[in-house]
Amino acid sequence: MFGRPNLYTSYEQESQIFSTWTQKVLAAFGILLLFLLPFDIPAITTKIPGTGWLADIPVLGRVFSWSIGDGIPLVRFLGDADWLRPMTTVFMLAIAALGLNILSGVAGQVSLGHAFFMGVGACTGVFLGGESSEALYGLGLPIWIWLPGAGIAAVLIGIIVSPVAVKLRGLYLAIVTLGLVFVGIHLGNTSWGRKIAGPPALGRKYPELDIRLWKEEDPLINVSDDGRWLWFDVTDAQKRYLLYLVLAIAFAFVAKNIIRSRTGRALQAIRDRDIAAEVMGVPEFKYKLIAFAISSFFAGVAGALFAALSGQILAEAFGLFLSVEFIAILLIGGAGTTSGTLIGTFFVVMIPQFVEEITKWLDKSEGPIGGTVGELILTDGSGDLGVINTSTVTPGWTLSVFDWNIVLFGVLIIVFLIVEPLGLFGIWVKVRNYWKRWPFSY
Amino acid sequence: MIRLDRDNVPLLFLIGALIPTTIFLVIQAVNDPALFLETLIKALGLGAVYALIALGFVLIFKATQTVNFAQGALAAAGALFVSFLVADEHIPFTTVPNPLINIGPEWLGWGLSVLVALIFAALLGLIIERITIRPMVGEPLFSVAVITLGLEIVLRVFNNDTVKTEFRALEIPWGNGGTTVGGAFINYSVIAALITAVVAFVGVFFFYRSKTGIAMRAVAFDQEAAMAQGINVGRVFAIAWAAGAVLAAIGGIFATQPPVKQTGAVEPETANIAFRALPAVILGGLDSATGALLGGLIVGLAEIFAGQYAAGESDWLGAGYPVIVPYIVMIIGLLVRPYGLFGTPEIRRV
Amino acid sequence: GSSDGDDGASTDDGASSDDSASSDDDAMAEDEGDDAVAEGDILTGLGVDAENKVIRVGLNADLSGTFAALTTVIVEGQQVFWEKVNAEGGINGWTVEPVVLDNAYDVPTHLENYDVMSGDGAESVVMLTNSTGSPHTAAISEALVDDDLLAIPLSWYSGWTDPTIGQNVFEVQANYCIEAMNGVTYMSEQHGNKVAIAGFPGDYGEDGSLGAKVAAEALGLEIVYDGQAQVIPGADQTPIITGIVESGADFVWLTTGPGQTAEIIGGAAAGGYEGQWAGNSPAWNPALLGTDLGPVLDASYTHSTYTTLWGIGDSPGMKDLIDTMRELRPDAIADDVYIISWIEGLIAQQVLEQAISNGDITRAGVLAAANEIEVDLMGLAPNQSWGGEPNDSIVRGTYLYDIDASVFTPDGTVTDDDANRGYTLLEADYVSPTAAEWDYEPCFKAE
Amino acid sequence: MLEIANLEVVYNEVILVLRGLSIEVPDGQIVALLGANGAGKTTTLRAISGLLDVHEGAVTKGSISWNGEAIAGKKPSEIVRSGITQVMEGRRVFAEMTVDENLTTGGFTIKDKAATAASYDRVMELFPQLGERRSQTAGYLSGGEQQMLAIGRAMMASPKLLVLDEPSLGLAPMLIEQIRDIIVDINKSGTSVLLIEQNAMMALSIADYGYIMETGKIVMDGEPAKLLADDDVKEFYLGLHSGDDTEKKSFRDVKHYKRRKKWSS
Amino acid sequence: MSESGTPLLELSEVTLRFGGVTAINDVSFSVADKELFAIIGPNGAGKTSIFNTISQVYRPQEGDIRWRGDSIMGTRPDRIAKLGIARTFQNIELFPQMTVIDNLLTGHHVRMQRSWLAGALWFGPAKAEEIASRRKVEDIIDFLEIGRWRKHPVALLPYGFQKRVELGRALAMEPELLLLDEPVAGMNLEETEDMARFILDIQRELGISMVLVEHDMGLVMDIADRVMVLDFGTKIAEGTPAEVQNDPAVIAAYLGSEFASTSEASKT
Ligand SMILES: Nc1ncnc2c1ncn2[C@@H]1O[C@H](COP(=O)(O)OP(=O)(O)OP(=O)(O)O)[C@@H](O)[C@H]1O
Ligand SMILES: Nc1ncnc2c1ncn2[C@@H]1O[C@H](COP(=O)(O)OP(=O)(O)OP(=O)(O)O)[C@@H](O)[C@H]1O
Ligand SMILES: [Mg+2]
Ligand SMILES: [Mg+2]
Repeated sequence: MFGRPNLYTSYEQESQIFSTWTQKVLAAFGILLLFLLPFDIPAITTKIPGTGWLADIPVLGRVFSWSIGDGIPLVRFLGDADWLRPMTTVFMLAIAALGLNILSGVAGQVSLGHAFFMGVGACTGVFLGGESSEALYGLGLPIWIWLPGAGIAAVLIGIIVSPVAVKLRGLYLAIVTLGLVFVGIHLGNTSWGRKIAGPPALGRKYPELDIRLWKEEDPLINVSDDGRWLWFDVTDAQKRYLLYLVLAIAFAFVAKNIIRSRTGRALQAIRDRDIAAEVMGVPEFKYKLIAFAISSFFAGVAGALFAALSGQILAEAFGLFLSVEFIAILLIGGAGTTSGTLIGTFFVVMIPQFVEEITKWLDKSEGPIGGTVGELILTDGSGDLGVINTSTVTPGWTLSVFDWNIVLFGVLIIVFLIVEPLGLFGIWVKVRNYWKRWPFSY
Repeated sequence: MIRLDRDNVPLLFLIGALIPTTIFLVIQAVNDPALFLETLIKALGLGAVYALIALGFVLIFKATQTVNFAQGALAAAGALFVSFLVADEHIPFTTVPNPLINIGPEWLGWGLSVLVALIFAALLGLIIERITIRPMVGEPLFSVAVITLGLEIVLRVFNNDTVKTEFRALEIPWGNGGTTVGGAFINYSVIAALITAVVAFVGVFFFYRSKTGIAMRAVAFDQEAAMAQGINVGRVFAIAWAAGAVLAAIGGIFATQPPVKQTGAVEPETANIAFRALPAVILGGLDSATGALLGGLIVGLAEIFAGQYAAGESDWLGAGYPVIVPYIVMIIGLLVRPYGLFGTPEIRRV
Repeated sequence: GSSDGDDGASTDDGASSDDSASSDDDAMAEDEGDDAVAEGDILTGLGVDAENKVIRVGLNADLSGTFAALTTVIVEGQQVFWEKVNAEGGINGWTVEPVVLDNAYDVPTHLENYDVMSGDGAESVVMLTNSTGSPHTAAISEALVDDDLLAIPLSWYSGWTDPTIGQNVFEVQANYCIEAMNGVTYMSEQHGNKVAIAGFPGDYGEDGSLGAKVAAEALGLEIVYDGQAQVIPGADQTPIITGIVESGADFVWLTTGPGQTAEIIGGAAAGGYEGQWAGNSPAWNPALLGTDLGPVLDASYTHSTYTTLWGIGDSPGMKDLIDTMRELRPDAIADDVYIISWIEGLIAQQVLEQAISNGDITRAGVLAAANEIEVDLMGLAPNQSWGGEPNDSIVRGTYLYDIDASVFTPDGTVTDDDANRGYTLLEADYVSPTAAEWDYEPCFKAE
Repeated sequence: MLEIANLEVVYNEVILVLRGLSIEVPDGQIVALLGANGAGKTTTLRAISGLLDVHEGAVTKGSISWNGEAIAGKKPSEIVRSGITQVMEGRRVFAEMTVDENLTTGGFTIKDKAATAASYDRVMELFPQLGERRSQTAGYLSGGEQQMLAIGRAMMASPKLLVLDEPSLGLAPMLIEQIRDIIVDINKSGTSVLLIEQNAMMALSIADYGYIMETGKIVMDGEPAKLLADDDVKEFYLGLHSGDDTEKKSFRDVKHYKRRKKWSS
Repeated sequence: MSESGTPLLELSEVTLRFGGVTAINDVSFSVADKELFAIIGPNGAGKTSIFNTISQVYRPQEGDIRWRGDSIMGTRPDRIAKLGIARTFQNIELFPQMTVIDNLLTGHHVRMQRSWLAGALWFGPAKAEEIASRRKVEDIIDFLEIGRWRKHPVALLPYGFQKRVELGRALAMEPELLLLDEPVAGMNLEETEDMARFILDIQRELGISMVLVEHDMGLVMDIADRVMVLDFGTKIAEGTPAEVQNDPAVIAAYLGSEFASTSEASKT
């Protein structure tokens, strides 16, 4: 088959997500690693001589300082509380992003309203799962009702707006869905909205993730307290991580299946040529509706998980910035692909962490490299060359580290799109093509 | 006779909604004509500001087929330039005093300074275009739109945190003064906004009938084909962005004045004027100057009238309901016309 | 309060090794504080670098979000405070290192930062001297109790005094509700008995509006317009302005932000309203005096707040603040919010002093110490203690100022002798009868 | 005179499409460039008019010179200003604009109003069908009408060198004849023409010189007479099957196997 | 097989107007089973518009279109596809970002049953159906000799191959009637010959009826069973190729002098 390294022996094999043995092993290893990541696993007990400098490198240093110091291996770094929550956030956002990818990446219906559907999910979750009081509505139902319920409610709202949405194209749709975000936040100000989402600017406590059969006292599986699972001691944060990881894998699997099956092709066809698609037998309205519904479902569930992660729901959290973050995820990862979406989510969530780590490292390091670079770009506002201000108030024209974090997010979007409009996935394809010399020899 | 088929339902709905609204307004007008007049003028003023911002959107859209989400940040930046030149009396980003401010009577120095501020705005537009938009010639349009979202984030941080945009006065000579006509108080800045909007509209309208205007549209529809006609796509982009930034700046200046704000000063919220004006652009049609003008006025009227006459209902409407009135009007408009009132429908044909 | 002695003070199963490997570099220092260690006579734990005698305090503050303009200054002020304390030899020889993290006024980020500060890493702390924002502080309040940590919220919500969290969340100064009671009482004495109320929805806005209503009822004032929870930032304020103008109120109580204050006052003035205005502290920003509305505000606005303001009065605290700022940050703009920095710093300083003298600077120890003492705010604001009943720890006095453009020096620096952001004192530590008799209960209840 | 020497073009940094292509278009002549699908004709044209960028393509070797001046790497607008105009493959009319506006963009580089008006009249004369649809939206024209518009638009620029990429695409037989005459006409008025065509018969009937390209290279060139005499050209481009038999064969009799071309061995 | 008498497709007195333009004017014709019917006419005569009315992208103002005797007026385009009418487009309308295989599989969409929910779970019926479809599509790929492109996004394919893929996509719909809009435009003679071969094979071996719009008279006159000629939306002639070719009206309106000279081509 045209000089490709991967030879398939059957269409069945070719249709698998991980179609070769190498891919299967790598994927299994990766997933296993993700499951082990939050735990401390002592393995190497002696220090490796001559590797002290590794600890000086940001991010990596965190990893190596452990393995060098106490002989705790690489995977320990998530054991630090400050990495666990961001990784959990990655899983939660990935679910939402996968949904948006089906709507915007695959079906080409660009939506800036994803945050709104997440909000709908979060509100439904708290309505179904939360406790009621004189100022608040709540039914106190168990998680297996409120989590899917969050998705379903988002789908229903999605269906209500779809008659307008399906008619619109391109940026018109983007802006109308943007309007949904504003409308959604506004609903939190109505007398009935605040009974669900809690008062504006204060919010409301979110139901816990404990898995109960019904409303009984003792949960079937306790997720909200530290405890023991099998032979591991697991903290509540680690439990939540594992729960979110399992959900993220399940949703990724579903998303991938939709994309690679009949429905996915129909959606792509509509994205590329809508009239032609219709003439080829793909009913446009129906499939746009399906795309909207799937995307809303993912968003709704993710929204509930979002609020559960904060332990609290706040209408303002589901604003424009969140929607923009999703668009950035899709574009940075590479729209239309499941793996790109996952990578993109990781990237967007983790970038600020890395930036912070690096500035901190620069600020502290005195060494030949770190020290000089640090001196060049950091300043305490005393008028030297630096552009990153280490103090919190920013006299003059320099920005503080914290501002830089936001600026960098913006700059990253810009630079990424300029350099590689196809996103990380595009870079990956290019790299792969160099090796495969595809499709022509050069 | 109107047949009742799927396309007509929204139209009938619209007519059905308009009739009681009109009756209600007529009653109000008879009840308290001065208040009605005052509200009307205020609404027109807000509409004019929306229209100015919307025109900026349209200009950039017509050349690049993208919505410039950074328009709000550009508006705030423009207003900041004025504040620097007028209130702080020095050239932005330097300590060099602004010599123009002392020329002639106060209003002349002020006017000249504003002119310079607009030039700065144009330069900012040019720089942004050159660095971030030009490399995207020939790339997917949606990517460009998202770049402008990135720009919005960056510019906003610079506006708010570096400059510390906390109520920086623009020192407009007429302040929030005004005159009373028929019992209704009219701010001078409302009149100024209306005049400016009309002038800008006429300018843009005629520009689109010129050869360069047509070239601009050609670029928007098919960049490659436009290049093949010898149109310098880069130049067209530059013109559009410079003009768009100037319109944004003008909009930004008015956004600090009555009826939008009372303080006459830039604040972080000034940048939000663009998001408030977006429904006007969409309602009018993303690529239509006429649409921008009419869309702006319609949305402005709806927002102010709803704020004035439905104030008693704010419990179930939700506090602050005027913010979403523009979006509601927009959605109803789009139900009737998916490309806005005057937008060019995409050619869909096999 | 500080219940079961979990990871804070006790030695648990973890890597309790105090092996000689600790001679490593900086990055290694972090696992030192993993468990309680007796250093000299002092018990230490997480958040303390016993070897170098460093105590870390956390500021989980908004440095790039909605309130960054305000919070960055407060945080900077507190850093100056610690610079001064450390330069003077620290607290009994212990250096205090502030750990500053940006929450971007975002709850998830606040939680992420809290994870870091409450963890066991290089940025773990013994207490939070600043936790910006109400929903943010609410989101961590239960965890504070679990972790034996205390936090000073940058939020004056009346619910913080609640017995379930009140020993961990240290409300500083009077709350919005009490402030409004005092303000409305004062205004009614001066200007008449028809009052209009307008405010944001939520903890701040509704706390203030409800406080105003409580006072109005107690004093028998007529509420001619009720705009509780009606003001939405970013929205056109026409409905509220219309309401106020038509109400004919003698004065209006605002619980809004400066932008909306300007918007409403300006709009009402254009509509011909001629009454007086006052509002909760956050409703005001002196920069408004530089705008077109300056004259109107000068003539009609009364500013209420919880503390003395820059350069006003000659309390030892004010002298200390001004002297320190002149010495360490001579170019800084004179800003009233430095007083908040100082108050937060003074509280932490005195709490830590007490903890050290108790011989226990574990988190639980610090918390216990904090609930023992009364802090002396050196005349910057009324002194305060938290250990007892809610009713005892609530502060009931507020300060009222007249806005006076003639004393306004826009960009006066800390070295300017007459740097004043436009205030003349009307009442100091003013306690209205309503406030004095107020029995604790959150004015605005979420649940 | 346009000279292309040893041109190599790569797409996406990996796909080599032109492999050392050399072509000359002397002033005042009509040169035909023939070749199979995917041979790289359009790519050659993009290289000339500077549009490779848009397609992630780049010239990696060789030169393109126009009247002695190197034009590779110049901006498309500069190239058009220097007198080279093209009719793009696939028509590419501005669908949302009217016929008149499309023509206006064609004359964008011409400052002289009178000249523009003259060109416009000429186009209207050549394609009366366009005249009837003057203010109609171009996207709703039929395929052939759009092709006319594309040619008309290029003529508005009064170029020195006109490059046509498959102008006969989708045109009715009678119109192909017309177009052929028009090309001859344009050429007579001093414009050189580079004609890319699938309709070899039509192209060679008017060309002064012809090139045949295959997979990125010129495999044969010469006067039309020479090309027409070649067996392979006869068989593969004209459908006249071998030897003394000059009768065109019916499509119904086309064999299911194919003879190898001698140049692709 | 339709019962004798009812044609497969029948248009009667169809008229289509766009504002002032009458694109189709009172046109009637019918296509029989297994017939290769050609429509020719000058540019803008309304040929593509006829295709568009058959697939109901345009709704004609007057007249009726019947499929196996039943009117299909007002049916949605995707329903038409399901009935068994497939088509190619004048300006290639492939899904450019999808690979050749995916384009063909999308063509096969109408013949697949499984819902999106089954697809989301993948295992079981959806998977079996996917693999069965893939097999069918591979047969078409082999038939059209585009195997070496199967995994390429179609946008990168040369024009001629895109036309083939488009034909393949239409075949994947397993149609009974195939509408071909200028299938050999832009092709050189060699490729035209290939395409002619495919068309004839489709007709002979698969027994699919076809309507062909084409300006390549050599091709049309050689392979069509019957030819209809349109001018300005009006039918001006209909008959066997030989009849039409010699109709003076057709020569005047469409063929011109040149066509008569196909046989004398060598003279030029
Ligand atoms: N943007 C692109 N990226 C990658 N490959 C491309 C691109 N454009 C064209 N190609 C490839 O380059 C080769 C030459 O294409 P080109 O369009 O120049 O051929 P052509 O001779 O004009 O063919 P046709 O007669 O079909 O128009 C083809 O194999 C095509 O697949
Ligand atoms: N959607 C439309 N709106 C307006 N006019 C249209 C539309 N579609 C087609 N027309 C007009 O209808 C006429 C017939 O067009 P059609 O595309 O059917 O021609 P055609 O016979 O296919 O021509 P060609 O051989 O050039 O492709 C043309 O004059 C065209 O301008
Ligand atoms: Mg080509
Ligand atoms: Mg056609």
